[in-house]
Amino acid sequence: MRDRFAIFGAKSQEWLVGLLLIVPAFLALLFLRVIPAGIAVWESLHQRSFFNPDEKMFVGLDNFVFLFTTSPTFLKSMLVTLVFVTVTVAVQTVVALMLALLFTQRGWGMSFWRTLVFLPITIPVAVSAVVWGTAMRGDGIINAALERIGIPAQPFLASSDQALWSVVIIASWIGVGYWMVFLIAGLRDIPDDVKDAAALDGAGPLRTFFSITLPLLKRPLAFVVVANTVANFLQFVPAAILTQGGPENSTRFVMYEIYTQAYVQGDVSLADAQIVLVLIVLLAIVALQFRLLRSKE
Amino acid sequence: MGAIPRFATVLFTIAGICVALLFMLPVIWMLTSSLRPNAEIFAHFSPLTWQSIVPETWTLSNIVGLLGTGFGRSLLNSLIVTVITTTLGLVMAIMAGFAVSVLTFPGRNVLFAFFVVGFSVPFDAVAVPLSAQVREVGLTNSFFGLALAGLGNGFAIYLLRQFFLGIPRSLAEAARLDGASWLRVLWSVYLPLAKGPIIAAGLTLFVFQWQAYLWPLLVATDPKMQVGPVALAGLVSLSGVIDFSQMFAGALFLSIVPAGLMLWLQRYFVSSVSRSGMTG
Amino acid sequence: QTLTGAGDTGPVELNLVSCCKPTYFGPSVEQWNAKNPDIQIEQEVIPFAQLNDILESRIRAKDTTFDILILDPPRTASFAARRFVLDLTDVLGEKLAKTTNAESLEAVTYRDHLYAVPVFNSTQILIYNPEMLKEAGVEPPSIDPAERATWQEIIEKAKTVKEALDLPYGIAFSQGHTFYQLQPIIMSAGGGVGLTGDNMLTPEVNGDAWKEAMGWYGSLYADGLAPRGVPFPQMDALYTSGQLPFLATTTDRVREFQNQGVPFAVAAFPYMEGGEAYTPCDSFALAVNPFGQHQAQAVEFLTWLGTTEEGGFAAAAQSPNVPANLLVMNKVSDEMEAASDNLDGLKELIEYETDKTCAHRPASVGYVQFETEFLQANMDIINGADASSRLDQMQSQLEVALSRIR
Amino acid sequence: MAQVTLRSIEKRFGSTRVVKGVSLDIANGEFVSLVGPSGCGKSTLLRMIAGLEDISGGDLMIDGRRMNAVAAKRRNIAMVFQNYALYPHMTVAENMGFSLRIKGLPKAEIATQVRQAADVVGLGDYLDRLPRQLSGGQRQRVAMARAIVRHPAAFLFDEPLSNLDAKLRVQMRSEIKSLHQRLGTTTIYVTHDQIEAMTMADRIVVMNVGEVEQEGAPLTLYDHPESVFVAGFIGSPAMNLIEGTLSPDGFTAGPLTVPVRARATGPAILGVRPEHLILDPEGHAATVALVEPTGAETQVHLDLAGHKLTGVFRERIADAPGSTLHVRFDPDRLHLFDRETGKRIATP
Amino acid sequence: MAQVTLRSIEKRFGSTRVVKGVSLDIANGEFVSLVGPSGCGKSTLLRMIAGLEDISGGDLMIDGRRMNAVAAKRRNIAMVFQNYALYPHMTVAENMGFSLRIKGLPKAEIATQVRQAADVVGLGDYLDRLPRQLSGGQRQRVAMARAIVRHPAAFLFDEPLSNLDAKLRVQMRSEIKSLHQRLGTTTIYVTHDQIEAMTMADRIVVMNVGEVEQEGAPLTLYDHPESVFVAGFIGSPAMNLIEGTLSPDGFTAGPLTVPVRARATGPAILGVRPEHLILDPEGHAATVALVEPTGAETQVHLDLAGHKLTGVFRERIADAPGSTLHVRFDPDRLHLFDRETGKRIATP
Ligand SMILES: Nc1ncnc2c1ncn2[C@@H]1O[C@H](COP(=O)(O)OP(=O)(O)OP(=O)(O)O)[C@@H](O)[C@H]1O
Ligand SMILES: Nc1ncnc2c1ncn2[C@@H]1O[C@H](COP(=O)(O)OP(=O)(O)OP(=O)(O)O)[C@@H](O)[C@H]1O
Ligand SMILES: [Mg+2]
Ligand SMILES: [Mg+2]
Repeated sequence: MRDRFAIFGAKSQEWLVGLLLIVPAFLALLFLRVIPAGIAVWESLHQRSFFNPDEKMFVGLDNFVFLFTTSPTFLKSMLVTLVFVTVTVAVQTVVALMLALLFTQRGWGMSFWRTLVFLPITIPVAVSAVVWGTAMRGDGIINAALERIGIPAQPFLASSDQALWSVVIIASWIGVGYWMVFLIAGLRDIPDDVKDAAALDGAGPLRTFFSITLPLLKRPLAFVVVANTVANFLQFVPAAILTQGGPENSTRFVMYEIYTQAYVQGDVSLADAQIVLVLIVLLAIVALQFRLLRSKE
Repeated sequence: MGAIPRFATVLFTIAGICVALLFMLPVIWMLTSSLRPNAEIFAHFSPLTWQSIVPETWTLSNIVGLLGTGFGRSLLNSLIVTVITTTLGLVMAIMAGFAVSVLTFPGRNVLFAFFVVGFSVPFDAVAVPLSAQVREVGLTNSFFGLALAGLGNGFAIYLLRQFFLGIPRSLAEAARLDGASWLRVLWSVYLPLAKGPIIAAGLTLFVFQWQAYLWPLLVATDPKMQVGPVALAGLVSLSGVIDFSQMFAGALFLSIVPAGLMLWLQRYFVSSVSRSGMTG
Repeated sequence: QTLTGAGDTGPVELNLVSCCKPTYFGPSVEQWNAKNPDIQIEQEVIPFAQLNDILESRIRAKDTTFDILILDPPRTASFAARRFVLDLTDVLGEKLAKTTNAESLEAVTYRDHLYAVPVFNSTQILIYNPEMLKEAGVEPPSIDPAERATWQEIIEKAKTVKEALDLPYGIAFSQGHTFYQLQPIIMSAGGGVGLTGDNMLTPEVNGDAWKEAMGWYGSLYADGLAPRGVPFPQMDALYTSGQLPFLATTTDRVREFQNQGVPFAVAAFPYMEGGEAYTPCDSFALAVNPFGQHQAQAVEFLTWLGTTEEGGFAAAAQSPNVPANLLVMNKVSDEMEAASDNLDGLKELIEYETDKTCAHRPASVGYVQFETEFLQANMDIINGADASSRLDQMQSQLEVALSRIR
Repeated sequence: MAQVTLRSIEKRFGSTRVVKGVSLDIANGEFVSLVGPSGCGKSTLLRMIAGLEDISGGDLMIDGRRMNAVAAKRRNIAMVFQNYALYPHMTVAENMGFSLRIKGLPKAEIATQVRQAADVVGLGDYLDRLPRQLSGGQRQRVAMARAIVRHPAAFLFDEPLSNLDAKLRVQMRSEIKSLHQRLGTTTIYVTHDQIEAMTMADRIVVMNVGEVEQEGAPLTLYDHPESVFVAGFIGSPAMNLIEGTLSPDGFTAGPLTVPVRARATGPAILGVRPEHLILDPEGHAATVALVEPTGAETQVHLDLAGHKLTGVFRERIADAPGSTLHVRFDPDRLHLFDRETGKRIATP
Repeated sequence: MAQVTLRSIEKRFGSTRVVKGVSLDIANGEFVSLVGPSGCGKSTLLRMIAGLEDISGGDLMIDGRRMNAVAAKRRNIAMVFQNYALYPHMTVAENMGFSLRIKGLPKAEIATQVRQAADVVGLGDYLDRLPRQLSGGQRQRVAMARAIVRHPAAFLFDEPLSNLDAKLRVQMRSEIKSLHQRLGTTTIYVTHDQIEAMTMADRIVVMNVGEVEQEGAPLTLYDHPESVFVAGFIGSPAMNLIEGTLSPDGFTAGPLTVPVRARATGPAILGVRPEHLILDPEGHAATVALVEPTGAETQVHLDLAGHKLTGVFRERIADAPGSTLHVRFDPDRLHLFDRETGKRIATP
C-alpha cells in the first residue's frame, strides 16, 4: 500500500474512486452517443449507392462540398437554425429567470402555480404543436382574441415572415417552465447573508439582482443557456408538424433537414455529413458559451 | 428580510396566478376539448365566445373510448420505462457529476469535455444505427432496450456538476476526516444538500424518456411494448384525420403523471442550506 | 425462388407492420388467427406520419423481426429497386391478376414484377352540404360521372353559397397539401405526372399546365374561398361544424359523416374546364420483408387476403376504404350506397372512377424526393407564393435532389 | 451619525423568545460594546437594528424616526458580519467598492477610497484576490474594510477581530478607535474580548439570555458590577465567587472568615477578582492546584478551604501543584452579592 | 496518539509558495501551539497534515510512516475547521455522531458519546437544532464537540475558540487541556489568543510567511525571543521596540540612553515589554498619549523622546493625555536585537 500512488499525493485515491464513479456514465455516453457520432463522421466521407445500400464508396469531402455548393437548402437551414436558437435561448432564458424570481417570492400557493407553468413540458410535443397550430390558425382563437382588441388577424405560421417567431413562441411555451426549475434550484442556493450584506451596502432589489444574484447564479445559468442551446438546436418536431419547414423554408431547421434526408429520402451519407457539421457548429457554440460563462467564484 | 410590506405577498400571488393561467390556457382548452364531441372543437373560434372554451355538449366518450384502445397499457409501459431510465440514469449521472466536480484527478477536465461532446450529439440523428445495434444484442422489445436511449444523458451530469461545485468543499473535507469514504461523502453530504438539483436532473431524464417517440418506434416492435406518445400518435386514421378530442384526452392523461410528480416533489425544493453551517 | 420458412413445421408467429388504427388489419388478423393455429399473426401499429420513415430505416438495417409490411404504392419503385420488398411475381402474380383490380395491381408493379398484394383502393369525391346549397339557391352538382361538374363551376357555386350564407369559406380540400389530391387536378389541366425519363428521374413540374393548375389552386386560398392557415387534418372539422359547403375528400368520409350524422351529399370529383377527368387512386398494399424469416407463411396469409372472398371481406370489414379485391368490391360498395338514401349512384361512381379515371402517382425510385419537394412548393403556394416561380424553383431543387440517386 | 433608541425590542424564532424586551438609548456618536455569553442574542439584536431581521415587538428608532418597517438599504448602516458574508464572486477591491459603486461615485474616487481602507486593514496587496483565496483573518479584514469605506450613519460590528492574531488585533483596535474619534460615527460593537470591550467603548451593555443585565461605563461595570452575573462575566480570568453567609462579624464561608463593612446579613456571595489576591505570608494558606504562566503574569489556581480560586500575579510563580501559598484579599476591592437575587449588596 | 514529523514541507498554490520548507517534530502526546500572523500558512499546514491538501514537497511522517500519499480518511485525525464546516442538513447530534455512525457503532453507544461531548461544550440543550439555528459561538462549539467525540490519533484545532466569550473560552480552554491530560492525544492547536498559546501548549511554534521563526517552551519564547519578529509577536500588548545604536556606553536612541550589558556594537533594536516599564519618579519623563484602563490593569501609551511606547500597569492611572509620567525600564528584562538580521544579541 505504501506510496503506491505517491506521485499523485495524498488525494491519489480520488483518482481511482473518480474513475469507478465515471465508468458507467462514460460507457453509456460512449456507446449511446459518441461512437454513433464517430460512425457518422466515417460515413460522411462515403457515399452509399441508392440502389444497393450495402455498397459504399469513399468520396472524401464530396458530401460536404455538395452541402456547401449545390444543396438548395442546407445553408439556409443552418442560418434559420442559428437565428431560431439565438432568439429562443435569449427569450427562454430571460423569461425563465423572471419566472424563477417570481416563483421564489413568498406568496400563497406559489408551488402550485409553479407546477402549472412547468406542465407544458410534460405534454407530448406533437400534441402541443397541434394545439398551437390550431390556436394560430387564420381563424383561430388567437386571431379572434386579437380582433377583439382591435388588432387585425395575423397569418402566423402561414407567413414566411412570422412562422419562425410563431415557432419561437411555441417552443418557449413548452420550455420556459422547465428551464425555470433549474434556475429556482440555483436561486435557492444563494446564501442569504450575502444578500443581507448587499442590502446594507445600499443595494436595492434591482441592484442586488444584477450585482449579486445574477453573478452567483452563473453556474445554473450557464447550464440553462448551454442545455437550452443544444436542445433548441436539435429541436424540430413543432416545425416538422406545423410547417414542414415552410413557408419558403423559413422554419427549415437543420435537424428537420437531417431527419428528412436520413429517414424520408434515405440519403444516409448526406445526412451524416450534415450531422458532422451540426456537431462542429454546436460544439463551437458551446465552447464559446463555456468561455463566456465561466464563473469566477 | 425586515420591512417587506405585506401587500407584496399579495402582489406576487396575483402575478403567480396570472402567469400560471397564461401557461394553462392551451391546456385548459385541451381539457375542455377532450370533454366535447370532436366536431364541436373547431366550431367556435371566431368570433371569440365563451363556447370557444366551454363545451356545449359535455361527453366522457372520448376518455372512455381512449381507454378502450389499450391506452392504459401504453401509459403503464411509459411509466415502467421512465422509472428505469430515471433511476439508472440518475444514479449514473450523480456518480459522474460528483466525480467531475468534487474529486480531483488528472484528466478530469478531459472527461468533462467528453461529456459535453456526448450531449451535443443529436440523439435523433444517431437513433437508427443505434437501434440496429440494440437489435443485434437482442434488446428490442425489452424495457431496458427502451430505457437505454435516456441513459447516456450528459445534460444531467453537467447539471449536477454545476450544482455540486456550489457546495462548500470543506464539508467534504470534514466528512473525509470523520472517516467517510468518498461514496459516503456523496451519500451523506452531497445528496442531502443537492436535493433540488437532483430532482431537476431527474426531471430532465424523466421528461426525455417520457417524451421519447422515435426511439420506441425503432426498438419496440411488439404492440405490448407500445409507449404512451406512440399510442397517442396512433390515433390518426389512415387518411390523416385525427380524432382530436381523443388525442387531447390522451395528452392530458400523459401529463398527469409528471405533473403530479412535480407537485409532490415541490417540497424538496426548499431553500438551500448548503452554506449555512459555516463562516466565510 | 425459395422462400424462407418454407419447410418449417410447427407453429409460427408472423409480425405484421401496419399503420394507423389497429382496426385496419385487426379483423383480418383475428379471423386468420382463429382459423390458422399454426400461423399466428401479431400486428405492430406505427403512426401514419412515421410509417414510411420507420420502415425505411428498419429495412435498411435488414431488420428480421417482422414479416409483412404495409406498402404505400407510390413507394413500390423505390422499395423494389433497393430490394426492400420481396418479389412476389412467381408466387402470386397469376392468382392475383384474376381477383384484383388491375389498376391497383399496376400500382404495386415495378418493371413487370409484382411486389405487393393490394388490399385497399381509394378514390375521391366531392362532398357538399345539400341544405346550404338549397338555402343559397344553388343547383347541386351531379353524382353521375357523365355529368361531372368542372372545377370552375364548383368554385362559382362555392362563392355563391359562401356569400349567401355568410360562411367563412366556400370549399376545402381535406388532403389539399398532398400530391395525391392535387395530381388529378394538374393532370386534368393537361399536366404530366411530374417525372419522366427512363428511370422516371427527370422532373417536369414547371410546364404551363402545372403552373396554370397550381396558380388556380393557390388563388382559391388567396381569395379566401379555401381556408389558408388551417392545418389540413382540421379541414374535415370545418365542414362538419358547418363552416363551408364543399369538401373534396376520399370516399371513406361517407361512412364517417354518416355515423356522425353530418348532413352531406356526394358528387363526382370535378375536372378542369377543357380537360379530362382524373381521380386519385390506390391505397395500402401488403408486401413481404425480404429479410423476414417466415416468407412462406407470410405469402400464405397474403394469398388468403388477396385471392379469397373470405380474406377480402375480412379486410374490408372495418375499413372505410374501397377494397381492391374484386370478389368483394361489389358487395362493399352496395353496402355503402345502401346506407343512406341520398347516396344513389355512389356505387357506380366508385366503380367508374377506380376503373377509368385513376391517376397513379409516378412510379419512380425518386418518388419520395418528388413528393417532399411538392409538399413544400404546394404549401408555399397555398400560403401565397407565386405558383410560376415556385414551380421553377421546385424543378431545379428536384433536379438536385434526384441527382443524388445513383 | 445617528442616535439609536431601542424600546422593549423583542425577537421570537417560532416559539423561542431570543430577545426579551431590550431597551437601550445610544447617543449620537457613542461607542457601545455589546457583550454577553454565546447565544444570548447579540447578533440577533444587531441584525434587527440593521433591518435584516423582522422585529417581533417593540420600537426601533433612529434619529427619532421609527424604523421597524424601513428597508435595510435605507437605514445607511454598515455591518461587519460574524461570518464575513463577503461577495464570493467579487475581488477584495470589488467587495469593498460595491457600496460606493451603488452610490454612483466615479471610478477613480472609488479606487482611492478602497485603497485607503485596504491600507487601514493591511490588505493593500490583496486587492485582486477572490475571497476564497484568502485566509480566515484576511477575509475578516476585508469585511471590516467594506464597512469602513462607506462612512455610514452607524457601524455595527459583530466580533470583527476574533480571527486576527494578537498583534494585528491591537493594531486594528486602535485603528477602529481612531476612526471613531475622527468620524464620530455611532458604533455598536459586539465582542468577546474583554480588553476590546473595556478599552474601546464609551459604554458597555451586558446581555444575558436576551435581556440587558447592566449597562454603564467600562470601569463602572468592572468596579461595581450590579449582579453576580456581570461580576462573573466582566474581567478575565473571571472574578472568584465564594458562597457564604454575611453576619455582623463579617463574611463567613466554612473555616474562612473575611471582615467586610456591609450592614446586611444573611446568605451572600463574596466576590474577589484574581488580581486582588495578594501574596502575603500572613494571609490565608491555600493549596496550589495549577500554575499557568502567561509571560507577563502568572495565573495560579488555588484551593482555599475548599473554595477554588484563581489568582493573577505579576510575579513568576513556580510552585508545584500541591504546595502552599499564602494570600489575602485586598479589603478595598471586595464585592458582595445577595445569594437569592444575585444583586449587589451595598458596602458603605 | 501519534508522533508527527514534518520534513521540509512545502506548499505552492500555483506559483505562490505559501509554506516554505517547514520541519517539525511533534512527540507522541505533545500539545503544540501554532501561532503566526494572519496569512502565514498555519491553516494550510494543518490541512496538509490532515490530508486535505496535497503536499508540494517534503515528507510528512506519522508514527514513522510516510503519509504524503495516504488518504485523509485513513489518517484518523480530527480537525476543527476555522469556518466550522458543519453539515448544514444534520442536527447538532447528527453532526457529532456522523463519524461514529461511519465507524458502525451501535445507536445507543453513539447517543451516549454524543451526549457526553455535548455536555463538555455546553450544548446539551441544542442537540436537535440545525446549524443555521445556532449562534456563531454555538456553531463553533459543535465543531469542537464533533472532533472530541471521535477519540482520534491526533487533534488539529484551527482557532477553535475565537468566537467564544471570555468566560466560556476560559472554561473550554481548561476542558481541552484536561481532555488532553486525560487522553494524551497529540494536538496541534492554531490560535491567535496569547493566553491560550502560553498556557495550553507544551511548545509553541511561531510561523512567519510560511517559515518557522522559532519554537520552544512558552516561557522560553517569551523570555528569550530569538528574533525581533518573535519578540513583537509573542506577548500582548506587544513588546516595545526602539531602534538605536549599541556602543560600549550602552544603547542610545537619540536623547535616550539605556545602560545595557552587551558586548556587541552597531545598529540595534532595544526591546522592552510593556509590563517591564516601571513607574519611577526618577525615570525618563514621557508624555501620555492615551490611557486605556482594562479593569485589572491600565495600558498607557506614551511618547518617550519621540519613541512610542506602551506600558501596562497594575495601578489605575488617570493622567490625561499630554501630562507627563516618569518611567524606567526594568534593567533585567531588556532584549537586544541586531537591526540588520533581526536576530537576538546575547547579553551575558
Ligand atoms: N433561525 C433560528 N431559529 C431558532 N433559533 C435561533 C435562530 N437563530 C438564532 N437562534 C438562537 O437564538 C439565540 C441567539 O442567537 P444569536 O446569534 O443572537 O447569539 P449571539 O449572542 O450572537 O451568540 P454568539 O456570541 O455565539 O454569536 C441562540 O440561542 C440561537 O440558538
Ligand atoms: N487556494 C488558494 N490560492 C491562492 N492562495 C491561497 C489559497 N489558499 C490560501 N492562500 C494563501 O495562502 C496563505 C496562507 O493561508 P492560510 O489560510 O494557511 O493562512 P493562516 O495562517 O491560516 O491565516 P489566518 O490566521 O488568517 O487564518 C494566505 O496568504 C492565503 O492568501
Ligand atoms: Mg453572534
Ligand atoms: Mg487560518
